[in-house]
Order: sequence, then C-alpha cells, then structure tokens
Amino acid sequence: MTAVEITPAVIAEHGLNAEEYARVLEILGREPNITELGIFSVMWSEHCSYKSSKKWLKTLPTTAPWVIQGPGENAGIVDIGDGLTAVFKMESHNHPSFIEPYQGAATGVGGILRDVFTMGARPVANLNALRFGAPDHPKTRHLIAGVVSGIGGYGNCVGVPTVGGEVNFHPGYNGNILVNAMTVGIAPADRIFYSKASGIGNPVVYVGSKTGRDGIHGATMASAEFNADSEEKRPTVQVGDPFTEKLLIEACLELMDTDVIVAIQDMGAAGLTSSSFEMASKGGLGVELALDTVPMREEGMTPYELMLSESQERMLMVLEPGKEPVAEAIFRKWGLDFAVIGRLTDTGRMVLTWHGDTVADLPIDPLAEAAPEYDRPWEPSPAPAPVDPASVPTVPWTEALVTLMGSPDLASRRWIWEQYDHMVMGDTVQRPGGDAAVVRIHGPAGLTDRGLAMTTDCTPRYGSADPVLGGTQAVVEAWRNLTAVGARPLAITDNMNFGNPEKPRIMGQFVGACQGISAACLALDFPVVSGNVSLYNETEGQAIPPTPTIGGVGVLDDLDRMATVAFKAEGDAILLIGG
Amino acid sequence: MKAAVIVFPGSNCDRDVAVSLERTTGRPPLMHWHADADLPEDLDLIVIPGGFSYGDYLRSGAMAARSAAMAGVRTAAAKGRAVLGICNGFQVLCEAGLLPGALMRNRSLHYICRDVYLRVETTDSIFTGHYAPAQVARIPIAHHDGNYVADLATHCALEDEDRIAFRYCTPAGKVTDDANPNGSLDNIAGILSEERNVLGLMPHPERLADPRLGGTDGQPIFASLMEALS
Amino acid sequence: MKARVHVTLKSGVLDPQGKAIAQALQALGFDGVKDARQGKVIELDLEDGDTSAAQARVDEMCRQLLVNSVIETYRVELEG
Amino acid sequence: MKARVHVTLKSGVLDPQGKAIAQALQALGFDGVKDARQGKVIELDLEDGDTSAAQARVDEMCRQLLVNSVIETYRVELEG
Ligand SMILES: Nc1ncnc2c1ncn2[C@@H]1O[C@H](COP(=O)(O)OP(=O)(O)O)[C@@H](O)[C@H]1O
Repeated sequence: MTAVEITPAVIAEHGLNAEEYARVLEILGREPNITELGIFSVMWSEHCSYKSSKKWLKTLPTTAPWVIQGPGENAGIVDIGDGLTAVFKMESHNHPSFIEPYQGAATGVGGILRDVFTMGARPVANLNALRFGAPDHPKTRHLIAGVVSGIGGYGNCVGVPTVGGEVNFHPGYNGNILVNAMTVGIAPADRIFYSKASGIGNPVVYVGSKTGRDGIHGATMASAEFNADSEEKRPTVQVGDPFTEKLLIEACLELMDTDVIVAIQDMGAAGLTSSSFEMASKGGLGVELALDTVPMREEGMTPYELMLSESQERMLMVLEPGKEPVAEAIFRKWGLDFAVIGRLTDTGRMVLTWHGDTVADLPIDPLAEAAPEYDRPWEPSPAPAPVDPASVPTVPWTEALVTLMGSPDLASRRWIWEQYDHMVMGDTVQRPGGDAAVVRIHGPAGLTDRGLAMTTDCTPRYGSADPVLGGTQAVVEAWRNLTAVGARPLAITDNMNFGNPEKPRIMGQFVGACQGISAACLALDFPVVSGNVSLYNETEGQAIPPTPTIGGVGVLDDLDRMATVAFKAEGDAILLIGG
Repeated sequence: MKAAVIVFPGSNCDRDVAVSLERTTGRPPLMHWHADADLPEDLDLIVIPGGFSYGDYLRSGAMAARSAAMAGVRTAAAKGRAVLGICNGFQVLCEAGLLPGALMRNRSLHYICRDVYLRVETTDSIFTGHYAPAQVARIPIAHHDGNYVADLATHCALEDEDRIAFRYCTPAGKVTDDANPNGSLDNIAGILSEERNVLGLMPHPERLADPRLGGTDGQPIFASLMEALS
Repeated sequence: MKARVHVTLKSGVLDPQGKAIAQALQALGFDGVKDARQGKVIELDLEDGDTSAAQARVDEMCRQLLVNSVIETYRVELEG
Repeated sequence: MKARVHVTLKSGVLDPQGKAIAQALQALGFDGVKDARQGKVIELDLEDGDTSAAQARVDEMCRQLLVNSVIETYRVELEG
C-alpha cells in the first residue's frame, strides 16, 4: 500500500478542524496514517460522536420504572409485561435519501431494523416520518415516489409490516427532505443482547454480506452541510439487499436462542470502525482485527476502505470461546458470510493488521469516549409575533373544510400505506388510517390478547413558530394518539432534525426543542429511551424547519377494549372533549 | 389433516399461515426447510407461503421453484396430495409448472396491499367447498407481481374445466376492470390444477381468518381443507 | 469468459413496465415514442473453457432457471 | 426507428439480484459461474427521423427518466 501524505487538505477532507487534528496528534503522540485518520474522522463526525448535541440530549428525561434500557444502546427497551419487552428506535436517512431516494430510504429501513434485532428482538412493526418540499417543487414528485417505494421495497421484502407514519410538505424541505424510520420489536425480558464486549481472547466474528466500497465517506457526508456541487460528488451510494437482511434477522434470532453470543452490534454508518470501537470501548478492552480476513466483495480493497465502508446487512459479534462452529453452522445454513476476524485483548488499543503488518494502532478510550463535545453558542428563538385575529380572512365553513381536506398535509395517505405491506406477520389489529397503529403482542410463546400501539408525530409549523412549544406539542400529540386507541403510553424515541448547529439561531432551535420535549416527558411520565440526531439539514444556508420527530409506543392490556376512529352506528352521540 | 409449510429463504408469511393452520387443526403444521427434498409420506396438505423467496430476484418464485423441497412437492402433487400456494406460493407453483401461466408486474407497477373482493367461481374443490357459490369474500392482497397472464389455450382450458377459483370483483360481486387491482387476465385471482388438488391464489386468506384482524372471509379455505382431508 | 443472456418478453405478452415507460416519456414531452418494451440482460462471468460447450451450458441455465419460457425468449452472446 | 438502451449498474455498486442468480446457478450444480450481474434493456420504438437527433433525444430520455445516474450507466444503440 502506498502511503498517503497527511496534508492539511487531506485533513480538511476528513472533516477534522485544526483543533480536532491537534487532539489527534496529542492522543497518538505522532502523525496518523491515512487509515487512522479515516477512523478518527468517522468516530468524531457529528453522526457518530453527537458532538454538538450530547450536552443537551443528556437533559432529556430517560427513566421510569418500566424502562429497561434508555439511550446509549442500539435501541431503547421498555417492559410490556408477561416477561416481554418492546425494543424501539427511530433513525434518519435524510441526506442519502435526497441523493438516491429509493436506496436511501430502503437502507434507512434496513439500518433501523438492525438496531432492533441486534438486541434480540423480533421486529414487529415499522413506521416512517417523511418531510418533503413544496408539492409543486420540481423534485418533490420524484423524491416522494422514490422514498415511498424504497421503504416499501425493503420493509415488504423483509416481512415486517409498515403500520404507520406521517408526511408533511413545506418549501423549507425543498433542498433537504427528511426520512425518519422507526422499528419496534419484541424481545423476551430475559434474553436481551447488548454491545458491551467482554472476555479477553474471545473471538470477534463478522457475519452478513461481504464488504464493498459502498458509501465510503457516507458517515462524514451525513454530517456536512450540502452545497450545490454535492449532487456532482455523488458518493458511492449504498444499495440495500432486503433479502439478505431477512436472512440475517432469522440467523441472528436463531443464534440468540443458543448461548454463545457475548456481545453483538450492527455495522451501521461508519461500519466496522464504529461497531468495533463501541464494543471494545464499552467493555474497557482492546481488540485486534486481521482486516485481510474480512469477507470482501471487490478486489484491491484497502484497510482504509474496509474500515470506512458502509456496506449494508453486516453484523459484528463477540462469541464465547470455542463456539464459533455453532454460529458458523447457523449462518451457513442461511447462506450468509461468516468469518472470525479478530479477538479481544487487554491492551485497550485497537490494532489492525493487513497480511500480518500492523496498519493502525489506536488507543480506544481517548477516541471513543474523549471525542470532542461542544457547548455551541445558542440564541433562544424569538417569540412569534402575535397574529391579529382581524387579519384572518373569514371563509364559509364548507369551503374551509374542503380546502383543509384537500391540502397536501391533511389529504388521505392511503396511496402511501397501500404500497407498504402493513399486514404481514398477521398481527396488525389496527391498520394505518387511525390515530395510532396497533399490533397484537405475539411473543415466542404465541398469540396474546394484548397489543402494542405506536405512532410518529411532529408538526413542523409549530416548531418554526416556537421550537419549545413545537417539541412539547410533538410529545403530547404522540401521547394523545396512543391514548386515543386505548393504550397506556410507555415511552418515546426521538429523531431531532435541524439545520447547522454552528449557527447560534439553529442551535437555539435545537436547545428549545429539547427543553420542550423534556417538559412534556416529565409532565406525562413518558421518557425518552432512544433517539437520533440529524444536523446540517441545510442547503445553501437555508435550514429546514425545526423537526423533532417523536415516535411513541404504548401498550393495550386488553385488545377487546381497543378504540378506533370510525363512527360505529347511526344515532350514536358525538362528544367533543378537551380544551 | 396433517399439514406442512415449506420455508424458503425469504418466505415471510410462513408463520402467519402456520397460525391459521394451527387454529383450524388444533396442532402446529410441520415447518419444512427448502433444502430438504424428503417430505414426509403422510402429509395431507402442503402450503407454499407468501413472502419474497430468494428476494424475488430474477423473477418472483423462480429460484424457489427449483429448490430441493419443490421436487418433493411435485411428487406429492402427482400423488394427489393437496398443495396450496398463497401469493409468492402461487408464483412458485407457476414457475414450477404445477400451475399454468405466469404472474407479472402489477399494471400500476406499484406494490399493492389492501383488502379486495373475490368472487368464488367454483365450490367444486377441496379448497372452496365451504364457500357458497358466487359468494363474495373480502381478503387482502399484498404483492408486486400478481398480474396473471396465460395464453389463449390455457385461458380457455381454465374456463372450460372450471379451474378458475376466484376472480377479483366489486363488493357487489361484479367482475369489472375497476375491481381488478393488478391487471390480471380476466380478473383471475386464483386457479386450480387439472386434477384440482393444487390451488394458487394471490390474496392472503390467512390474513383475514381471525376476528381479531377484522374479518374471517379467508377461513373457509382452511375449513374446507380440514373437512376434505380429515 | 463472459456470457450475456438477453431475455425479452415474447411478442404478444403484455409488458406493464414497457407500457409505463412509454407513457412516462410521453408525459415528459418526448413525443414520437410509439412503444417501449423492457427486457433484461444477465451477464455471467464464467470460468474459461470451450466456447461451444459454454454455449450449451448457458442454454441449459436458461432452460433451468434464467428464462421463463411461458412468457420470455432469450438470446446468448459469448465473449472472450 | 428502434433505440435500444442498455442500462447496467456502475461497477462497485452492489447487485443483490446478480448475487442471488450466481448463487442459485451454483446451487443447481452449474459450477464455474464466478459472478453474475443483472442489467436491463429498454427498447424504444421511435418515429423515423434523423439519427443524430434521435441519439440526442434518447440521451435526454436516459438523463430524465430511464437511467438512475447515481448508480447506473447506460449505452444507446440505434437501428433502422
Ligand atoms: N408515511 C406513512 N407511512 C405509513 N402510514 C402513514 C404515513 N403517513 C401517514 N400515515 C398514516 O396515515 C394516518 C394519518 O396520518 P396523520 O395525518 O399524520 O395522522 P395524525 O395527524 O392523526 O397523527 C395515520 O394512521 C398514519 O399512520
């Protein structure tokens, strides 16, 4: 391998600023090589390090007696009774979906599914929260068609019903659409899997698809503001393979029934780098990987590419010693790649080799834990100017009603959900079209008369007017949608979509939304158990409306008492309640 | 009735149909792995479930049709055993040559998941005996490739031999183009083999066979089989 | 050695994809498109060997898997 | 006049279909298949006219609709 010179230009291309690079030199006590620089850039990207948002995310309420796992793992977990848990999370795939709507949305679904089944849960439902530009913007039609068929193409094939979601249109999303995907799974409370590695000497195993040059730089791309020529740059787009994902779900769940997994982590954005760092860092251990043993799809791949590839449908596991054959047999049966690529060490370092030569040697903790964390300056959003009631035109009721019904934000979404298989798995007791979807709880022991209710909510108009109230309102709406079907709300996942946090005004929107969400969560005893942050949703200085999407989950103890929106019988009284 | 469900890589309605079979027969069916050519001799019913076997890559059902288990299904069908193919299972049966014709991309090119209405076109089969003649059943579809095509001779044979089991229709039972969700030839939703022991249909009876899910119009298929095969 | 299998729908078989493409092109203002059909090409990378044996083997692959003779026809091109 | 647009995935882009086809052929006992890729061919039936103008128009169709330039490349063949 020819050595790449680490020039200021190369450093800048990797998204590290001068201060961050100085930190790299300090940690290493020497100049990094290109593979190491690539690893730093991925680990310290906004996407992986949450460097702008961490301070504020820590202020969200995350506990309740029924919370088993809050933020910090692949997904959040709540107790739903009868020895079962609901495992859920929401994640954005905004930038990739703008560049290639079908594949971007499809791989977004794939990624969030992996976050959930990694923890031992069988995924039971998907939801999606979508924001597009103005309906008459030249790109909108192409984007929405691609995104919807991508979500369907992936979810339908893996056989997880897509039961709900939301769609808004606003010119503020013309250059930055939002694709937020949520997965809910069910796992036995006594069989949950975490990413914390343990056991010096234990084998580190790679399973799933082979690694190709997919989305190299994707993780850094997801954290950098768009500009006019990013359409030209066209990074290698990741292509999803839902068939392989389905096999991976079945193989992982089958392996989880045996007692051989010590730790497991999916390879999401920043693939092998972040998964291996995270597992080792959580366990306070070191790891050695022989990169030449990673299953590769293309010839001539380099250690740099292997560490940065975002190829989909891959997982990293630590196994009990000597149990490799048990795992291998299961993955082979499902037609998947399986390779022992390394082992855990007690050095606290990540050592990567390539045909016997060391190509990277990095201390794990300083990289993973001491990633930059910023207290970015922020300005509270100005209070919205009061609307003069006299300025609101009066229109006849029927005309107003027809206008509302025909508006893109309120019109029927049937054409979307009909492209999604919302009934597969045979447990969808409340289909899309109501306030929240309801899926019957069907655990490993069989059918029950209980259900999980789920919804996604956010009204960007409110967030634009007042980020604090917008955040509060999104949580409250999720709570209302769950209670409206008769469910007891349990917890939420959030997906914080904002513009460039380096601008105090935008940072103020983010802070405001966090404050608003916190207030609602505390008031309702409705904690945050997982979430995702997507910043830099800006094109040419134009930021999206603040969009803190909330995904809520609740439980129904008796499906016979579920409520639905439809009027049931002639002569029934109609009541209006609330303020 | 002893039933088996064939599981291919990518099948995803295998559990759903197993639930319906268990509810009908009182015991779980055998789940049979695709790579195994040896099906038990004493099976009464083999179900090829819905899903995306092999990702539906190349053509829906094409790769599953060439699997080891399908060789066993072919033998069993030749012996007169009942074979039911639902959705992807119907595509597999056509690709395997156990049913005539082919299933092409829906004319809208979209995947469609919704309830449709089916007119029961024949009650003269082990699958449909529990329906009333010309009964209208509400059953969901969920597919991308359900647009049935066949040449004229095949179409005539299906018609003449009373082998069209279901047609897409309006809620009132009219067979119209508007009621055709995918462009299928003559609104065909399901067909029988010459010996009437193999049924392929695009709609999913297992998805509306439980009052909890909002309907039971799919249940008569399982009830008919239970009665005929026990 | 490379084999390229061109799979097309038999004439007379309605092609929903082709029809949609023709309509979409017309909607975009491309007039003069009378019809469109969509077919597929499967490119196989084969171990080197005798060409006529390869032709026979690819034919066999088409019969057994790659082509559905109820609706499709094919043509094989060998290279290298 | 006929135009044939050959659309293939850019090299390096994952082709799940091709991968599955190669595996299925191997499973059927066709060894010696090292790799498979699937592409598509769109055959357009155009009103007769000037060939170079047609070439330009088909290129435009590819850019606007037929080809997803993020992951695909194409080649046009004109005939007649
Ligand atoms: N992208 C989508 N995918 C699936 N279902 C959707 C999507 N968008 C909206 N829906 C469904 O359409 C219905 C109406 O949506 P919405 O208007 O957002 O509901 P509400 O405002 O009552 O929460 C809901 O059942 C919702 O789940």
